[in-house]
Amino acid sequence: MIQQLSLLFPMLPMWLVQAIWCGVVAVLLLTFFSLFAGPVSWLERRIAGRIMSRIGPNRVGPQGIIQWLADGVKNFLKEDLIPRDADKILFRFAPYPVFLGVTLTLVTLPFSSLLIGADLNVGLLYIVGAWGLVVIGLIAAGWSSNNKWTLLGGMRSAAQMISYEIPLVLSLLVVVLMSGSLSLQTIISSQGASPVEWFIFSNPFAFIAFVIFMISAVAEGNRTPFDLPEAESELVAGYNTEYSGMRFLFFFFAEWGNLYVIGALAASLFLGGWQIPAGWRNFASAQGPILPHVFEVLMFQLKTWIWVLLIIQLRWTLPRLRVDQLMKVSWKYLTPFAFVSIVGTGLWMVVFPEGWLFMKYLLLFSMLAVIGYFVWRAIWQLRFTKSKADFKLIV
Amino acid sequence: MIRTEEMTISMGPQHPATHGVLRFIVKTDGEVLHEVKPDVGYLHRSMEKIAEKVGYISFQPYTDRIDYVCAMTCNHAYAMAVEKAAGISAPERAEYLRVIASELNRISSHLIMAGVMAMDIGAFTPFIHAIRERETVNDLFEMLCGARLTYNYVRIGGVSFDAPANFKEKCVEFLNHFEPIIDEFNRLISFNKIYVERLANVGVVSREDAIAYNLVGPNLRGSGVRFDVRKDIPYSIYPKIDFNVPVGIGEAGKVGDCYDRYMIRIREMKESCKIVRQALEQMPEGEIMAKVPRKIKPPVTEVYSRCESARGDMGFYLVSDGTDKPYRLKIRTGSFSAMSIVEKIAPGLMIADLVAFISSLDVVAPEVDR
Amino acid sequence: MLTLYKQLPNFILTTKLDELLNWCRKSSVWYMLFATACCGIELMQTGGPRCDWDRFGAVPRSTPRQSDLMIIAGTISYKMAVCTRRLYDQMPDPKYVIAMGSCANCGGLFKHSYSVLKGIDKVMPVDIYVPGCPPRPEALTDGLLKLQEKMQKEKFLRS
Amino acid sequence: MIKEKFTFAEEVKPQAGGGWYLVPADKIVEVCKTLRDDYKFDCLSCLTGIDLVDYFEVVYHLFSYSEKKPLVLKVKLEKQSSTMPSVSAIWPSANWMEREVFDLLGIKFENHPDLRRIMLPEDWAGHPLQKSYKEPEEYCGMSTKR
Repeated sequence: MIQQLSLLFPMLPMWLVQAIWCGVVAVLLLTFFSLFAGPVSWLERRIAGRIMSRIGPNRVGPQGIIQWLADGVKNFLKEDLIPRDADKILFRFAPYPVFLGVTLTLVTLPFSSLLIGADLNVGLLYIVGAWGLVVIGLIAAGWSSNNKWTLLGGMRSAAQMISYEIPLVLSLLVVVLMSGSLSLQTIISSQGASPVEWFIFSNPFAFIAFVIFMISAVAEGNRTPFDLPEAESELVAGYNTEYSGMRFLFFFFAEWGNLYVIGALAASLFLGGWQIPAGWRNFASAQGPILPHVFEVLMFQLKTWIWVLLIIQLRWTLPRLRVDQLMKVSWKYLTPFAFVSIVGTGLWMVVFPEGWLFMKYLLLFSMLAVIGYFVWRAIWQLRFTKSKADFKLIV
Repeated sequence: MIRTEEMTISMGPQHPATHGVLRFIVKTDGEVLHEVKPDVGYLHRSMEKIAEKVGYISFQPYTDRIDYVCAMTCNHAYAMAVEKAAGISAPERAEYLRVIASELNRISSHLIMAGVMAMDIGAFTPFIHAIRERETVNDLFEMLCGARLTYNYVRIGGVSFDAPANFKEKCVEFLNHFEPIIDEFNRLISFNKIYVERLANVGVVSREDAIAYNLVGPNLRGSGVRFDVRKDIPYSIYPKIDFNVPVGIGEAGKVGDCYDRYMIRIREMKESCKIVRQALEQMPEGEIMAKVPRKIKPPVTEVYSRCESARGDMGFYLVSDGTDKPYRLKIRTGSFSAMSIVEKIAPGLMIADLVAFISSLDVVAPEVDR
Repeated sequence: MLTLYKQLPNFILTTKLDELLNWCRKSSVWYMLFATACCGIELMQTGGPRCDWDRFGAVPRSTPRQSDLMIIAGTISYKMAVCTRRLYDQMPDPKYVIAMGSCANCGGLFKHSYSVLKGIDKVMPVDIYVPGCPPRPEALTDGLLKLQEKMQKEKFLRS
Repeated sequence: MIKEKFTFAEEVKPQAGGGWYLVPADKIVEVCKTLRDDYKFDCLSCLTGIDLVDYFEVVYHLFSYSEKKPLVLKVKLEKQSSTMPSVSAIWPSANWMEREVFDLLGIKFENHPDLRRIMLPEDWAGHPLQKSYKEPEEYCGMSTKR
C-alpha cells in the first residue's frame, strides 16, 4: 500500500509518505474507536434498561441515540479538577496509557483480509503487550490521586490484570499452536468459513481454551463479574474516584473500547474472523473488487458484536466476585486448565494430524445446544415476566 | 523486606454502600480489615426531644420518619405504646387493617433490603426489580391512605382511613402476582453461585453474640434464635393468624452468616403474603377508630411496648406525667444494636465483606440515630 | 461575506453555540448517589422503572468528582452539614443542587429539633426546591425538568 | 425471686403498667451479673435514662430469651455526681446504649471502654435531653433558627 502511495506522490520522500499514511490510519482507527465506544455506551444503557424493566435514555435525539455525544460534550465542559494533594504529573499522565493500551490493539485487528492497520508477524504478542499498558495507567491513576479508595482500586486492578494475563496468554498459545503463527491474518486464514473449520471446535481443548480466554478477557476489561477495580459499592468508583471531566472520559472510552477488542479477538482467534463462505465470496467477487471486503467486514462485525452484547448482558446479570475469589478463579482453575489445554491440543494435533470431524461436529452441536437452551430460557423468562410482572394497579 | 502498614480509611458518610449516612472508620491492611469503628449520628434528628415538645397525637407523623423503609410498623408500635398507657383499645377492624398494612410494608422493606444487598454485591438489576415490585406495594398504600412513604396511617385508637371498596381484590391480585415474583427473584439472584459464595460464611454472628449484642428480628433469627415478637409476645391479631417464623439453618455455610440473614428476609416475605391473605379473609366489618379524646392525657405511668418491625423488635418506652405530652419517650430500634455488633464481627473480613455484612444487617440510618 | 458577518449582532454566534452546549449539558445530568433520609427511598424509586431518570440522561455517579447535580434528599443534621458542604466543594463546576423535601428546604417537620439544619440553603446555594415530605418521584422529576430549563437558559460561554 | 436474693432491691408497683425494681447505683453491676448468670436474663434490650429534674433515673429493660420474660430495673442517680458503674462488661449491647445516655443526658459511666459522644458531634455543648437544656443560637457558624 505504501509503495503504491509513494508512486502517487513521487516528489515526497519515503519517510514522509509513511508518516502521513500512519497518521491517516491512526485517525481512522481513533475515529472508529470513538464511534464505537460512544454508541455502545448508549446501547449498553438501553440494554440495561430493558433488563431492568426500565427504558433507558430516549430523549436525546431519536431514541436517545446521541446520548453519548451529550455526555462527551458535557464532560468536556466540566471543570478539570486535580486534587491539591495529588501527584499532579502522574495524575495528568494516567489516563493516556489506559487509552493507548486499548487503542494500540486496534492496529493489528483484522477487519477484513485487507483492512488491517498493520499485519505484524508478532501480532498476537503485540496485542498482549499493548493491552498490558492499561494496567500501568490504572495503577498510576490509583496511586497519583492520593485517595485511599483509588489506591485500593489501583492495587486491585494490578493484581487482577496481572494474574488474568497469564491464563489469557496461555489460552492464546493454543491458537498459536494450532495455526503455527503469531500473525492475526495467518491465524484467520488457517481457519475456514464453516464453523467446523474454526479453531474453537477443532478439539475439546481448544474449546476449553476459548472459555478461559473469554473469562480472562472479561477480567482484563474490568467488566462486571470482575469489575473490582471500580467496584461502585465498595470503592466508591475505584481508581477513577478523583477523576472528573475529560480525564474521566478517557477511562470511560477505554472501558467500552476494551469491549470491542475482546469481541474482536474472540472472533478472529477462535471463530474464524472475517472468513466468509466460498459461495458468498464467488458471488461477491463477480460484483466487483470491493464487495468481498464488505462481506468480510460485516461477518467480522457480526461475530464481534455477538460477544460484545453477551458481555453487556453478563454485566447486568451477575454479581461481583471478591478479591480472594477472583485470585482463586485465576490461579486455581484458569491457569491449570490453560496448561492442560495447551498440552492437550499438542497431543491432539499429534494423534489427529488431520483433525477428527466427529469431535468437531460434536462440539459444534453441543455449543448450539447451549445457545438453544439460553435462547429458550430467555424467551421463557420474557413470557413469564410478561404474564406476571406487567402488573398494573388502577388506583 | 516487605513492610505493611495499616491504612485508616473513612468509609462514609457519603459512600454508596452505607445506606444513607453511616460512617465507618476502617483500619485495613490492604483489603483485610483490622478494625472497624462505626461512627453514627449523622442523621440524629432528636425524635425523643421532639416528642417531649409536641405531644402524643402530634408525634404520630414523626414515627414514620424513624424507620422510613417500614413506617407502618413504627406507627403501629407507637400507637400501641400510647394505647397501652392511656387505656384505649382499637376496634377489631382497625387491628386487621393495621396488620395488613404492617405486613405489606414488611414486604416492601424486605424488598429494599434484598435489592440493596444485591446491589452491594455488585448486581444492579435485582435492585431495580425490587424497586419495581415496591412500587406496586406503594400503590396499595396509596389506595389505603394516599401516601407512598410516610403514611401516618395507624393512629392512636385505630387507623386513619377505612380500606376502599376494591382494596381486598387489589390486594389479593397483588399477592397472586407477587408470590411468583419472589421465585423469580430467587432465580435471578438468591441462588446465583457467585452471590452465594460471596455471602456464605461471611460475617458469622453466633447465637450467643446475637443475644448479647441485642440483635433483634431477622438478624437474631438468622443466628438461629427462634424469637419473633409476633409469636412470643403476641399483640394485635397475630394470635389468630397462622404463620411460620423462618430461622437461619446455615443452608450455605455456617448458621448466622450473611446468606442466612438474607434468606430469612426472602422467606419472611412469603410468610407476610400468607398473613395478609389470612387477615383479608378474616377482616370483619365495623368501626375503624375508637373514641379518642382530642387531647390524650394518659395517667402517670410508664409502658414499654414491643412490636415486630421489619428490622426487628421495636420498643417504645413511654413515661407519662399526666399531661398531654410525654415526659420521656425512648425509641429502641433494631438497627442501633445491629450497628454496634459491626465492631465485633468486622475485624478479619475484607472490605467487600464489610459491605455485604452491613447490608445483611439491614441497617437504616435514621433508625440508628433517630 | 465578511461584511455580512460584521453586520450581525456579535452575540449571535455565541448564543447559538451556547444553546448547543447547554443542550448537551442538560441532556447529561449526572447526579450524585447521595441520600440522607426518607427522601432517599423516593430518590431510588425515581431511578426505578416508573420514573426512570435514565430517560433524560441522568445517571447516578457515586463520586462527587463526576457528578453535576447534588440532590439533598432528606434531613441534614449539623454533623452532616459539614460533610455535605465538603461534598459540594468537591464537585467540579458547573454544579447544581436540588433540595428535595421539606427537611432540605427549611427543616420541615424537624423545626423543633436541636440537631437539624433548618434548610440546606444555609450552607450551599440551591437551584431547585422540591417541596413535599417526601416529594413523589413525579415531583422530583419535575424538579429535574425545571433544572434542565434553567440550564438551557444559562449563558455558559459568556459567563 | 430477685426480692429474696437482693434485699436491698426495692420493688415498685404502680397502679398502671408493669412494676420495676429499684437498685442502688453501686450494686447494679452485681445485680446484673447475677441476673444474667443465674436467672438467664441474657439480653439487655433497652437502657435509657430519664431526667426527673431533681435526679436522674437509669432504666434497664432486661429480657430472657429462654423464658421469654421481661424485667425492669431502675437506678436513681443524684444530679451532682451523675456517675454510675457501667454494665457494658456484662452485656456488650450496653456499650452503645450507655454512650447514647451519656451523650444525650450527661450521665457518666465508670469502667466504660469507650465513653464518647455518639449522636452529636464531639464539640457539641450540653446534653440535650436534660430538661434544662437550651438550644444554642448557632453551631459552627450555621444559624439554628429559621
